[in-house]
Amino acid sequence: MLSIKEISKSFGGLTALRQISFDVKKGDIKALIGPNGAGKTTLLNIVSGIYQPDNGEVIFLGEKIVHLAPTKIARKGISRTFQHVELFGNMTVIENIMVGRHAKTKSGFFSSGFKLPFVMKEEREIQRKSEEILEYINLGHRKDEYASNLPIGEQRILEIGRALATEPRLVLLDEPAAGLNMRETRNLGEIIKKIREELKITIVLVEHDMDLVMRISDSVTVLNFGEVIADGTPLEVQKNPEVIVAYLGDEEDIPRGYNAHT
Amino acid sequence: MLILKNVDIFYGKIHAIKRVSLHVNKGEIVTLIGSNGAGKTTLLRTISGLIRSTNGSLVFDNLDISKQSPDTIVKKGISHVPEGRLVFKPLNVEDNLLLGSFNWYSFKNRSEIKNDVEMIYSIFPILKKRKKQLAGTLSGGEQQMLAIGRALMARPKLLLLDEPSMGLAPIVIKEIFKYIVELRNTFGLTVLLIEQNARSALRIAHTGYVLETGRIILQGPAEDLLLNKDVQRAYLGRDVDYEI
Amino acid sequence: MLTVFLQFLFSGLTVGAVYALVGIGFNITYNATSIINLAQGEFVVIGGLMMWFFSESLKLPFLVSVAFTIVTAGIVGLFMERLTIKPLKNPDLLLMIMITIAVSIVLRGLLMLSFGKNPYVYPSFTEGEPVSIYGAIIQQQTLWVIGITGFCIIVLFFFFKKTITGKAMLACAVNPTAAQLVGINVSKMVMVSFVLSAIVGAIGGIAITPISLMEYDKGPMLAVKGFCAAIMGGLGSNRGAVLGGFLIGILESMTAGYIHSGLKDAVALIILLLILFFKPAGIFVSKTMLQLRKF
Amino acid sequence: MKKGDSIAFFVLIFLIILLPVLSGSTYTLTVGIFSGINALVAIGLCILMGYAGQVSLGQAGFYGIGAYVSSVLSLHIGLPIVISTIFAMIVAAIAAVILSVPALRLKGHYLAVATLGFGEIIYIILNEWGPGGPSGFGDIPHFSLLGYTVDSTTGYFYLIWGLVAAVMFFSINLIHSRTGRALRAIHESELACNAMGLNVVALKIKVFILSAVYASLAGSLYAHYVTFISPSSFSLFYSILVLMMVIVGGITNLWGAIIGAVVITVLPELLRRFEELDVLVYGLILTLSLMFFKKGLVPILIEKIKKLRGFAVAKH
Repeated sequence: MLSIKEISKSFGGLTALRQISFDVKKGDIKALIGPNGAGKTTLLNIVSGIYQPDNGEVIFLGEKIVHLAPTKIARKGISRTFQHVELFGNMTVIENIMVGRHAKTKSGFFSSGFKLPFVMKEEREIQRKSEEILEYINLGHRKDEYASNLPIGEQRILEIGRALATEPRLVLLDEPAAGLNMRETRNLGEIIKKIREELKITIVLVEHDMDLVMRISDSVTVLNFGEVIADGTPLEVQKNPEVIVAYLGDEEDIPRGYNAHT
Repeated sequence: MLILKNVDIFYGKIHAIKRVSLHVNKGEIVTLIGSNGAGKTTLLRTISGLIRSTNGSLVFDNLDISKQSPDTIVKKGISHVPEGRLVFKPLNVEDNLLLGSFNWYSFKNRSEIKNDVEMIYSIFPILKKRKKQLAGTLSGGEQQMLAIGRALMARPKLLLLDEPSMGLAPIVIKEIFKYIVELRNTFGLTVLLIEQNARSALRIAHTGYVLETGRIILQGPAEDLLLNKDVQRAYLGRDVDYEI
Repeated sequence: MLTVFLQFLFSGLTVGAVYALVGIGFNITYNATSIINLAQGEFVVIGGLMMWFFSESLKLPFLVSVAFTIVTAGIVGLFMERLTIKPLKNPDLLLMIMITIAVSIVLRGLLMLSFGKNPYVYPSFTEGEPVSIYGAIIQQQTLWVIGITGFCIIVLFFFFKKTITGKAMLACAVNPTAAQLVGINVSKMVMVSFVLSAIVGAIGGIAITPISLMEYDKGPMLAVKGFCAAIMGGLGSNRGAVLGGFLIGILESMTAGYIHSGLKDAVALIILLLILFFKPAGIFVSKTMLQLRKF
Repeated sequence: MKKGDSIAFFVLIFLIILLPVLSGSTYTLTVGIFSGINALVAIGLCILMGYAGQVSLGQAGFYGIGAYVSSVLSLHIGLPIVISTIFAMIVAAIAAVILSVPALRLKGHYLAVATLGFGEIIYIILNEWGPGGPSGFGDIPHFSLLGYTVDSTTGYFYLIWGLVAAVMFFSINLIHSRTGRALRAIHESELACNAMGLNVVALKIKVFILSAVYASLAGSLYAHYVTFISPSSFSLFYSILVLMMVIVGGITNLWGAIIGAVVITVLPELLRRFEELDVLVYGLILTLSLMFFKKGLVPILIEKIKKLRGFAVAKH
């Protein structure tokens, strides 16, 4: 479904990505992990068209997409969420989803201004569809609240809902569990799994919460200093010594600091 | 060292913090856990003077700080590492650290300040490598270290840490927690820590408080909380059962 | 040929110096608050008119008049900040800018009431023959203007780059919350920035009045030019404001001299637009820097 | 249209019909006419700034294009005024496209200065090459439509406010539509809009054109009403005045543009009695109203009404 082929990118002399290649299979949940600054978000930004790579190709459904603008890529069926939630905070929850329907609807500047009948029909359709999506992600009860007033856990889910509204084939999730507690993370994991299983949407996930990654992903790619150091099933990756050294840390959990030292 | 008694905080009409009492003893690591929106950050911001409490008393080193401005509170010895780090992005790393010493900065102190900066560099060697880089171009973990370093430059007695592990890789989280313990052990620093990562927080802490919808619902030695069934179910997740 | 060119150049440098000072004034408040203080032009007018008042009307000695004028301007800046900027908590930036416009109208009203609509002038700082370079005449006051501007630039450069207070001011605009948490009294810093920018503007006014006269409603024009200078160089960069100010001044005087005086503003504006279209953050501000700041 | 908007709309129509009947004074109607003209420009700027989040300090430029193009075409070429007005709108739209393609990449203060530069350049062009130069020109024909010439104050009042109502109708529908939602979304996060497949650039250019066309229409009406124009009416001062109208009225609500336009137009008239002090008082009123009605008059009014209603409901 998605092939990353020898992507390189540097920022002012600093190499962020070096010859990255991997594939994402249709219907998979692919996790992308690695230390902060390893280039995960940069890679997402390249796939979604925000950055242009220095070299390499991104192939989505058999088509080269690296030269396309973010808007075009979104319209081809790749939607995404952001590390720092990028909701429309001063708009209501339902309106956020409705904006997601924009690319799938048509009525223009002038027909809207004159309120032509087909505009009204389309508007009702947008409304109905958006309510459906809200119910699907269990946020129906928040419909008319301002997005910025939701707790962070629901904001993250709303952002996923907004991405779904564009009817994507592939969704990129950038650290969806950041700032969530155990319960919220569980809930998020359930929703991501549901989306994959029921809507058959492929998912690429950048995440630091290893519990989540190990529980829901089908395959994991590990980046370190802009290079792929491991690629495989969650279990394989977890045992990979290089991954442990670079990213997971040794078996030993957080030291029992206070107790250990007194 | 820090004593909160029956503190009430209103956000407009919302009663965000309800009669919260809390003790932080000298040399302790105290952690405050609870779900998002429970009021943890609000409480921390009140201690550092960014938000005013409506009722109750906040006493630090036998001194009422409830009416003090944030800059005075820093002078009294409380440093706050805010959620989201909030480093000064367009300034370089070294300037960020220097600004940390703002409350005692003067020309005649400059050699001491230089020493402190070097000390921060020795704790976080990566910052030394990046010292001329703009803070906004650092990675998340580096920004967190810079934020802690900047707070330490104020020479605090009490360090308030708001979600230091957020968005960091597992190995970096472990490192940050190790640093926190180290700071407490080598400098005798007192720490009040808010964490989403409740398990790690309770492991390094001496005392823990659980905050839900603005109220303290549980408190006690961190070890006891780790074993508490309710805490395990609500904040620690499944793994805790076989781990302990 | 050369003589005429030099003559235009010198007159461009003179006006440009004042634009540069106004531009720096903008940067000072911008760097501490992210606010664009559009009353900046009025500070220049206050400088010129108060200097006339102290030195010509009250016949005070030169240096005393300068000191009094600077103090007056500083007080105006102080009052402006304490009365209109400080009372607003969590303000919207656009609203703040509109408030500075409203304040500038108030200041103009006050200036008109106290000084009327006539232009004012007082003698140059030093008497003496104009200097001649390749036949081009430079008034001594021109040298004063350029010298004083240069001096202000150096002092401010040192202040912002080398002193902790300067850096703290910048920190206030970047992130007021974080600034408070490291122990900076943000409110005080904002106040200082307004006072400082008022003083810088007033110094420009004191210096330029013997050459170009001063009247109550010159403020908006100066503010627009100074703002353009600051934007041209990149908002927040004092080097940029200086370069932008001199560039606009020189372009104006060259256009007026060689082409047509009615077009002098147009040429400067077109250059400004071209710079913005090709380098959206101004000459001296990098794209990264622009992203790291919110405005 | 939402309920509140419908009510406000009926009140507007009602006032428009009633005002000339109640107060026949030419002076009142004249002030009313200028308020209406300013309201047209302000509505455009309000959509541009309050909804799409793009600052403009160049509206006077489009206003000037409307006035000059329409006047010159009708006076010197003899085009029917409706045609010359539409032609002026097209010229303004083209100017908006030329300016917006490079300028809309800019943000905040930088965008403000770029649009300011545009406005000033138009002003200089009018000064240098406009008929009559800085002193302007007169004898501009009155507005006429299908052989009927509008030359009475009452006629102009109805014409201009009729157009304000029409423009308002169009604009309110627009902002409550899919497009309006997209504009507000752009204001909040362009990054997210791109990821949703919104064509951000095209939307921004369109809304910029819309505001230019409104301003141009206002400019044409102004020229044909006063029949004499000079560049001084189209300087930066006017752009700032319109900005002030939008902010005072409340940038987040289109009705604020109309209220702001009326307030800012009427205020100097009321202050005439202060003679020398008028500038000072004007400045003071502006400062205080900006400080104490931060959100703008209309949003604050809405809040008050909601509170009163809540109170009434609670009593039942």
